[in-house]
Amino acid sequence: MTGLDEPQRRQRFEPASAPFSGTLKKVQAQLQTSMAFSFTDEQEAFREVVQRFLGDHSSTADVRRMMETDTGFDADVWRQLAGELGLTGLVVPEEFGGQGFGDVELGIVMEEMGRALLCAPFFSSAVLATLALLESGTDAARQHYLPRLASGELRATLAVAEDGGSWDPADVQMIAADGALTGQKRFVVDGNSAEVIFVAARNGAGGDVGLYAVDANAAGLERRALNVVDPTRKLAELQFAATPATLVSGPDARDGLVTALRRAAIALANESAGGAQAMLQSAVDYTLMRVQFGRLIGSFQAIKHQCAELLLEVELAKSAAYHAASAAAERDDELPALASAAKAGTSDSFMRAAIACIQLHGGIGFTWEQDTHLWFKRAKSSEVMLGTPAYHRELMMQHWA
Amino acid sequence: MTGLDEPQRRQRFEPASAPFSGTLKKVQAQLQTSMAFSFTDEQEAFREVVQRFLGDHSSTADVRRMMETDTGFDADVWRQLAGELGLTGLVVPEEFGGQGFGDVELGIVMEEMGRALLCAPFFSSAVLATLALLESGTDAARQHYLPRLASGELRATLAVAEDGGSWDPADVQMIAADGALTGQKRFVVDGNSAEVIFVAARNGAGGDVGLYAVDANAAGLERRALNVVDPTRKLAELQFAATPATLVSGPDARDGLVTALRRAAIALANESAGGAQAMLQSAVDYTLMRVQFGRLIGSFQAIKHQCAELLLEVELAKSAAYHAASAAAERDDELPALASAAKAGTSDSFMRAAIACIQLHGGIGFTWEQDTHLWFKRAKSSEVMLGTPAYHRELMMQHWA
Amino acid sequence: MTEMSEDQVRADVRAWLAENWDPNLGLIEWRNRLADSGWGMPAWPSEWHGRGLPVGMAPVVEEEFQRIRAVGVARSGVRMLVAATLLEHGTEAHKAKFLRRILTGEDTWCQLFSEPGSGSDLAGLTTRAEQVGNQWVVNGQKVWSTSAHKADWGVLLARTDWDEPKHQGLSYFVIDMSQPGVEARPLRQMNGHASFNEVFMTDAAVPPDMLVGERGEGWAIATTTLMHERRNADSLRTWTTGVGGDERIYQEEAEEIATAMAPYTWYPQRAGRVDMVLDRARATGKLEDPVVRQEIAKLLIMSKSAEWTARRARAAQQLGRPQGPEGSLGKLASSHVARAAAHVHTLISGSDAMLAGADGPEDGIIAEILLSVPATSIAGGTDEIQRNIISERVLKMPKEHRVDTGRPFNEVRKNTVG
Amino acid sequence: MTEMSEDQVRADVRAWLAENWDPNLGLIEWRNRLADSGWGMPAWPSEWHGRGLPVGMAPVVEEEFQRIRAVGVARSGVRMLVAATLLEHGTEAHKAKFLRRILTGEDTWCQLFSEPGSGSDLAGLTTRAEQVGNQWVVNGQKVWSTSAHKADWGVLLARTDWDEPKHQGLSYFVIDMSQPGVEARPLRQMNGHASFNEVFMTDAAVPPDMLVGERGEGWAIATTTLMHERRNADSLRTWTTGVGGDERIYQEEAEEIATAMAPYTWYPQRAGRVDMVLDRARATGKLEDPVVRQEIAKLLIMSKSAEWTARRARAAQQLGRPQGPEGSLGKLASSHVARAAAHVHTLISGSDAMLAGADGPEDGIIAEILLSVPATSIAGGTDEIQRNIISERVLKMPKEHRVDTGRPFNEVRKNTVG
Repeated sequence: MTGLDEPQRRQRFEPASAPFSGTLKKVQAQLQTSMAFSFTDEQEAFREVVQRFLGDHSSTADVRRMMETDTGFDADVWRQLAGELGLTGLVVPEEFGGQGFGDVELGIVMEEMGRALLCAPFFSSAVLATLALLESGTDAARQHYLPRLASGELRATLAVAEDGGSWDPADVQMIAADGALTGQKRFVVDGNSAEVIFVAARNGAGGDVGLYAVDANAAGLERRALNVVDPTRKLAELQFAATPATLVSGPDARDGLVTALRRAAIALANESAGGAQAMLQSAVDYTLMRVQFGRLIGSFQAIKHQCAELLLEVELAKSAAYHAASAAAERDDELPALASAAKAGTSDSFMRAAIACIQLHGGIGFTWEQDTHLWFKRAKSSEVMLGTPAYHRELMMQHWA
Repeated sequence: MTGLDEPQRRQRFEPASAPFSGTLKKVQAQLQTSMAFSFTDEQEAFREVVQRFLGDHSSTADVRRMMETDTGFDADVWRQLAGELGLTGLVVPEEFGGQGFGDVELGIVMEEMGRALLCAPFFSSAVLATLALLESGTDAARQHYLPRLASGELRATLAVAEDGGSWDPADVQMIAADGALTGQKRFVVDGNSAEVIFVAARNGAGGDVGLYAVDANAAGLERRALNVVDPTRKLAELQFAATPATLVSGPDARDGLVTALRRAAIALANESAGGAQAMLQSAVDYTLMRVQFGRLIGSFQAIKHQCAELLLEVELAKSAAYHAASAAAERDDELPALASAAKAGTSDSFMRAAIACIQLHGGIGFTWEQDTHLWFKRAKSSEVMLGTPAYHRELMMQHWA
Repeated sequence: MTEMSEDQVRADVRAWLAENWDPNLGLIEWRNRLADSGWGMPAWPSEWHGRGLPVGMAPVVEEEFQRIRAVGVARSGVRMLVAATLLEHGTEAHKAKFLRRILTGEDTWCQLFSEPGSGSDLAGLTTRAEQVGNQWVVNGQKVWSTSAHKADWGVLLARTDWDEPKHQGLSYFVIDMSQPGVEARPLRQMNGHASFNEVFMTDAAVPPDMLVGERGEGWAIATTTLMHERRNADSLRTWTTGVGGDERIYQEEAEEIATAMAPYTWYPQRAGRVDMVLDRARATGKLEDPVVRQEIAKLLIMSKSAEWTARRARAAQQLGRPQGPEGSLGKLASSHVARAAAHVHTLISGSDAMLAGADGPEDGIIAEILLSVPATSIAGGTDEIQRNIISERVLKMPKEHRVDTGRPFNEVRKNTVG
Repeated sequence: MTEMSEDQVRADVRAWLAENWDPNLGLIEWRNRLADSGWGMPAWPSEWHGRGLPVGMAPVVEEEFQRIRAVGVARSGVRMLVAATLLEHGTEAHKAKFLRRILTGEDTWCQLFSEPGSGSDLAGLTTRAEQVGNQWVVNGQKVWSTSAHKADWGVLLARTDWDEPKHQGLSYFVIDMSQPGVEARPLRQMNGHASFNEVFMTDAAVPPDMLVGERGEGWAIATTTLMHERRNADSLRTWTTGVGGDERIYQEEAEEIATAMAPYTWYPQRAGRVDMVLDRARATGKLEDPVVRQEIAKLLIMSKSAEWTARRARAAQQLGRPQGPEGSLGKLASSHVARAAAHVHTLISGSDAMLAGADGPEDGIIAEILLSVPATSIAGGTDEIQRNIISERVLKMPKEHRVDTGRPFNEVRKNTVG
């Protein structure tokens, strides 16, 4: 798998035809020089490996089994995913025992996981926690945690949002004092099963935001599973009462956390693109086997046209997700805008695709037994996770306008 | 035509099923007690009279002929419309020589004019100028102008918007000093052909907004026809240079003008509902005579479904327009919210119906020769005239939320 | 039957009630009195528990019941539709056997029409009823039957003749739900509720006298039922306004209502709960957000316009005017409103839109909205079917080319399901 | 013809240009030299004004031309499509008569395919060509012909056999546009431009040797032309980048370009001018409005995503990978983008959206956007046709039931127009 992200293998492109003015010119200049618009053969091969693994281990029967459990994942599958495929260490540099790949490969994995709706702490541990450490952790903290995160031996998560449900580190209220945290975090992905929680907290009131590590067994930590719309992604509320915590970042972790969350948003955008693709495929497949009035329903023009629009929707979502991943891999200046564009675009598309997929299934699509609702619920939760589409559109405008 | 607006003839209704909270409860209570949801037999008969007149005098050939002229109307048709039908005095009280009808009848006339796209200074003179005088004029001014406005002998208009294009009297900058006006008005409907212009201006800098009458031949008034997207509705820019003007309102005309503009917005909403209806009818008629691939295009399911959605769009627009007109006739407390709801809803619907009508006509729909673009252009101009849909939605929220 | 004046009717019912009404009676005992006297269903024929009064007199009788808070006959579920069908198409034996216990509430009924494969194409159903010996033997699967697991009897539409065109090969039966060949399983929906059942019939037996109407008339008879269903769509609201009270009969009625209403608790959420939007926006502070305000305004304009459109339709109907297009549009409008409402609720709730139950906003109501709204554009006819109906019946556009009618059902491609 | 190396080609063209290029020549004189030498169309056969070089060598030649700013052959309008068709299907006489004057720019051509009735169904055309005596006599009406009023020649698709199925009864002709039986009238569009013509043919004469290919092969030949049209859709950009200069040839070229481009000035506006949105919002102060910002953001995300999708398609093509679905979507995406852009421009312009020309924002460009955008979802295949194509070719959904093919055209319901 070496060389997966070798930039020289990527396709380069001629200038676009439509002229863009103002700042967009700069965006475009970037596109011309550094963005990839196709996956390399190695990346495609990698995708197939991931696909095959998920085909074997994340059928909807598996998803349904896992979503009914408290921890929401299968330890065996997790071990294989970490050990055999090395996915848990995908973006961890080789010096810390990882694979040293970039955001494009992470996007591929997330897209496939979104398609298969894998139930596992991948997003919490291998994305959120890992990226937070990579982007804001001290060398010592990285040395301490990354090897075990990369091997999958340790499952961690990141706790940023509080009561208001904002993932902007600037909105963090929780205060760290005397090596201990007090307060509440909400919407913590896999917060009930993670073994270490990285917590964004302020060094005293009005102080800078730092990143703190808290052991799941620490004194004064109470964890409670939240009742969630999407049972395939577990969320928890964490209460800290003078809970011992270790600072694992420099004194001001805000920029690092913001970057980590942007990269996580791109990963989530790729997951949503995969989910949207699954919804399209399911809808089209169904219309090509379902007979009504003596005809395949896929032969009704109104259904055909809905599917055509859905395909457009999904392909635009994929483009936004891929492009943002490529920008992140290149550490492109436009990363902030492209991350928000991808997050907003893909979550709208995933939601619309899920709605359309239920609709095209008719009554059966509204049942528990049929699988569409599993993706519908993921779409609903991904729509607002890490910020709503409207929030990200506004962020995008702050960078582009 | 007596009794057209007799409230006791109207249909009363049982409470709605869905409970509404907060202020909406109040809206609903109003609905239950005073709103009409059907036209009386007399109103329907009146509509037929108007329809017949417009059928005779406002074919699209007539519209095309008139839109190429400078004044944009046919003096003969205007005389008949005023004299035989008495439409110019429709909402003028009988004491001033008018018909003394209300906003519901005005809505009927405007709806039919929107359907037929009549080119005439009806909206400028019989709606904007007349309502401004009715709502803010002094008794003397009414005595002076209304009889001639009602008879159609005098054509007037209302000038509120300036460079910024706002119809909110609060935004008026023009200053009246020593019985003379100086400054500029824009977007004045029929401003180039009106014989009297009623102008909103401030009594000195920071002073209250009053309504001033200016004779079209007054010294220091320069009128210039604006180049417009919609040639069926003429707009002008007026330059005032110490132009003699007479105050025709009390010292503070703002509330009256706001009410007049709300009632005008409702009239415009009814015009848009009529335009939208014309677009629907034209689209459906075309699909039922146009053959492609050996079939009527109206037999293609995707076309049928577009038309069904269009019908829904148009019926919702009509309901909003009718309801607002009824509220205005009853001087309902919710008039401000309902006027804005109707303006926003109908102008969006008219625009969408016009877009769909062009689309369903295919290439021919984009030609000058085919008539759809005439309504398309009216839809575009009505969309922003008296405030954009977004502006009116915000206004509506200020009243309802 | 001679014409009676409103005053006469009022006097009669008042006198009878004064004599008979007793809130300390048992519910069934009281309803047997209603069935005996005919005052429970005054417009039904006098030989079948009614008084043969004109339909217009029913409100007068109802008013008198309400005045003294007297309880009426049982009305929950599909019983009234079944009763209307049996009154019209049933034999005397059917009426004798079923009507009284429908009114008293002793028997509960379910409707076995839809199938997993039928969807929008009900007439394409494939449940099979065959004459074997002296019985009908039924095999097949039904779905979307409310409360079938509690029902005593079902009305069943099954295919008896496969060589007839699809609409002509169906027959209408009454089936005993308590037999071993009938199994009702709750069908869970994506919102977690299980308001409906799947019903599996394996060699289920129907005696020959439980055929309603003639063999092959099933579609025509079922259409009667469906028309009643449409006409009575609002009746849910009417009969659930139990007045309540401490006396025995009110206690028993409250229990009956609670049981009957259980499958419907999420129905208001399905429509999007536009009524909650402003309060929610206020409570979350999102009412200050100009972007949210725009979306709320769009929703309210659409929702109010849809409501006004429905009222225009009703007003025209009440004035006896020809039905305008506005009448056919409500169903489609409600889909748009529900979907827009779900969008707005998500916008308002932000991250909280991920939470359900006690952790979710409004004690889980918001989550229930988000997970129920997709049913609005499907249940009772999908949006696609509504658009067909509107374009063909209102706009008079050409009908879809049919390949499934006018030839033996055996030769038609059968409905399949995923 | 032996294989030549890139270096050899480069050396040859360079030597030839050094010898022949002279910016003070007249445009036609120079192009005649190009036609004689074959360097104007290096990939064309050497017997017809080319050099028989592989297509891949053309860019090398072009580079050398650009290096010294040498002018190329005429490329405006449909001439290159006509030339390709004649090279493939024309007789030697056709090639001798037309090809050189196509390259020099002396002859201008137009395409007479579409008809008022044809719309999305080109093969349903009804212009009639009949053999009368020793001639073809043509009657009918064509439309959407760019620059037909200035054209010397037209390529014409007409029906010669009415008893054949619709696609088999068409023939392909070259018609002399200067004859009295042909009248071209400008067709005005709703945006005020008249980029196209209607062409009326009344007993117009076509000599028998102006039939291209065989009688009845018209559809197949026209399809070649249409494929070239699609492939060359971007060529407009290429050939209009006139370098300019004071010398005679540059002056003449500039004039030629101005004439050829005149019908297309509104084309950028038709696509919605997304590029203007941010500057317009900034200039009007609307960039501060959160509601406008959201709409701009939605537009930019859609528009950029569409652009990235097109690039993904091109990248896959360049890598020789199988074409993914993203290739077929550009046309439909551009409709959505254009419509959204018109909406955003209106939102930004407010009342000014009512004004056009010198009174309108951006000197009338905004008004032109608003009045041109409706063409995007129609021209070159309506959105409806695109959705058919995408669903059938990409998603492999069943084809629409056809009633117009496979039987004599005489028996098919003819296209009508409003």
